[in-house]
Amino acid sequence: MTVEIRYFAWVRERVGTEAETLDLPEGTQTVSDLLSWLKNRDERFAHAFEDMDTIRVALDQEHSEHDQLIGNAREIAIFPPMTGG
Amino acid sequence: MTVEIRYFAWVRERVGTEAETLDLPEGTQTVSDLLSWLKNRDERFAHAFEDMDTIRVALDQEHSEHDQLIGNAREIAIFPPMTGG
Amino acid sequence: MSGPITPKVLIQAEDFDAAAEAGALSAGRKDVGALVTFTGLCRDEDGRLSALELEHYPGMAEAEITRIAKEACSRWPLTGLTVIHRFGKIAPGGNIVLVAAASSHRRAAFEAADYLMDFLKTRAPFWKKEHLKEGSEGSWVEAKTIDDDAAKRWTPG
Amino acid sequence: MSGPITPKVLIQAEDFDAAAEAGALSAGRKDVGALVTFTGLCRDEDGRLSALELEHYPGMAEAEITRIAKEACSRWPLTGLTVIHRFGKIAPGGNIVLVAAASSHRRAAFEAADYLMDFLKTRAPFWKKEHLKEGSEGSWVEAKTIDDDAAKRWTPG
Repeated sequence: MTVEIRYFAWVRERVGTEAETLDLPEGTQTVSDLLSWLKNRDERFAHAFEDMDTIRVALDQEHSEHDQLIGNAREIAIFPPMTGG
Repeated sequence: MTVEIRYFAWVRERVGTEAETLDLPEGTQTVSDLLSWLKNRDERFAHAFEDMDTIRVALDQEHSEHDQLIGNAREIAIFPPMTGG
Repeated sequence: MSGPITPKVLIQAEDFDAAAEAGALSAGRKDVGALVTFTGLCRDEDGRLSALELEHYPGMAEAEITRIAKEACSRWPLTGLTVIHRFGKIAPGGNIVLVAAASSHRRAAFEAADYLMDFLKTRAPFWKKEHLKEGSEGSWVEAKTIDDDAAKRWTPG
Repeated sequence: MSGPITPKVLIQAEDFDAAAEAGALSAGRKDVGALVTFTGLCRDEDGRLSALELEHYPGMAEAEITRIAKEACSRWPLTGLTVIHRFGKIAPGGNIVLVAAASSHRRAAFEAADYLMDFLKTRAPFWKKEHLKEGSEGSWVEAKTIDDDAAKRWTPG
């Protein structure tokens, strides 16, 4: 499954890229599966995702929980807690 | 004791005057004493004060309770519940 | 902050410029993070009213609103507070009251403006009389229990 | 009222005119009794900051704020609702966010504006980075537990 991944704020700074297109490995079902896989890619990702509880994810521009299924989402965004307003 | 009494809104309309200077009778100690005495003056006052619970009073421009002592107040205002804002 | 600021309170027949009053609370400042403005306007009540007439108690109106505004300034860390209440005849769509509260943080600005409005409704010596478009003379607006209840929210217990 | 109104939502780098936006919600109308405007401004944090930089998620920012705004419109009987959130670099004293809510009655306008701000803080995809006047690069503003708690006030139970 091919998805577009986008990173924002300090997650973006730590992983060193704004966006990338990735083929998810077999068996990547939930948001949590994806995050664990990304965390093991290299040191930058390990650093970005060191405190998994602070990581927020949106599937196709809607907020999602870590235990949610990725399903057919085409755009997955990963970012820290929001500080707008 | 001589006081200036002011009436507002429908209390003013019912009693038929905006303000008057009155000598309070001996023994008029509380706001309630004053209201009872006024109520017995004539039919207009009886009508204005028929539902005593709705009557609000300010002593020298400060909200007061019916059981409060009039003391040295020079200006006593009598009016319905406020509807500003 | 070196203690509560002094609120600006105006009781007037003339219209006010809500935008200018609100803008004045943040203009040239870098410590204001939140500005809450409440404007109360005259409704025509589904076309029923030609105007509202606001009677007030001169002197006490300013004194009482100043008391309420000062209480808000001592209760919340405001950087600015302006309260304007009009009296006289006001046509539908016209301004009646303005509360503008500025603070470093939004919670203080929101709560102070909300508090002011609750107490203006129940304690400021103003009385509204309706003027009807058709028919007989209008009547005095009745005070609402809901307003008393709203004001009670601010008293602990 | 014939059902919820459609809110106006803008995500933009340009500044906004809070007064004009608020005024547009009551102009020419006679059914608006209450207009609450919240403006969030950039503070310099006691002279420490030269600017705040707001990163946002284009597309989702508008979608998410529209969801929150529509939720407010279905929850309160609003006659108008405008939400504007800026992104990019904003200097101290500059505008960041505007919420303007109009209704027949003040409680609805106050609550809707308050609700909007609570959920913008916790759900709108914006991130603030501080730029310091002196010294090294600034850091990302941390999310506050107090904001999460504020947002939870609106959920029953």
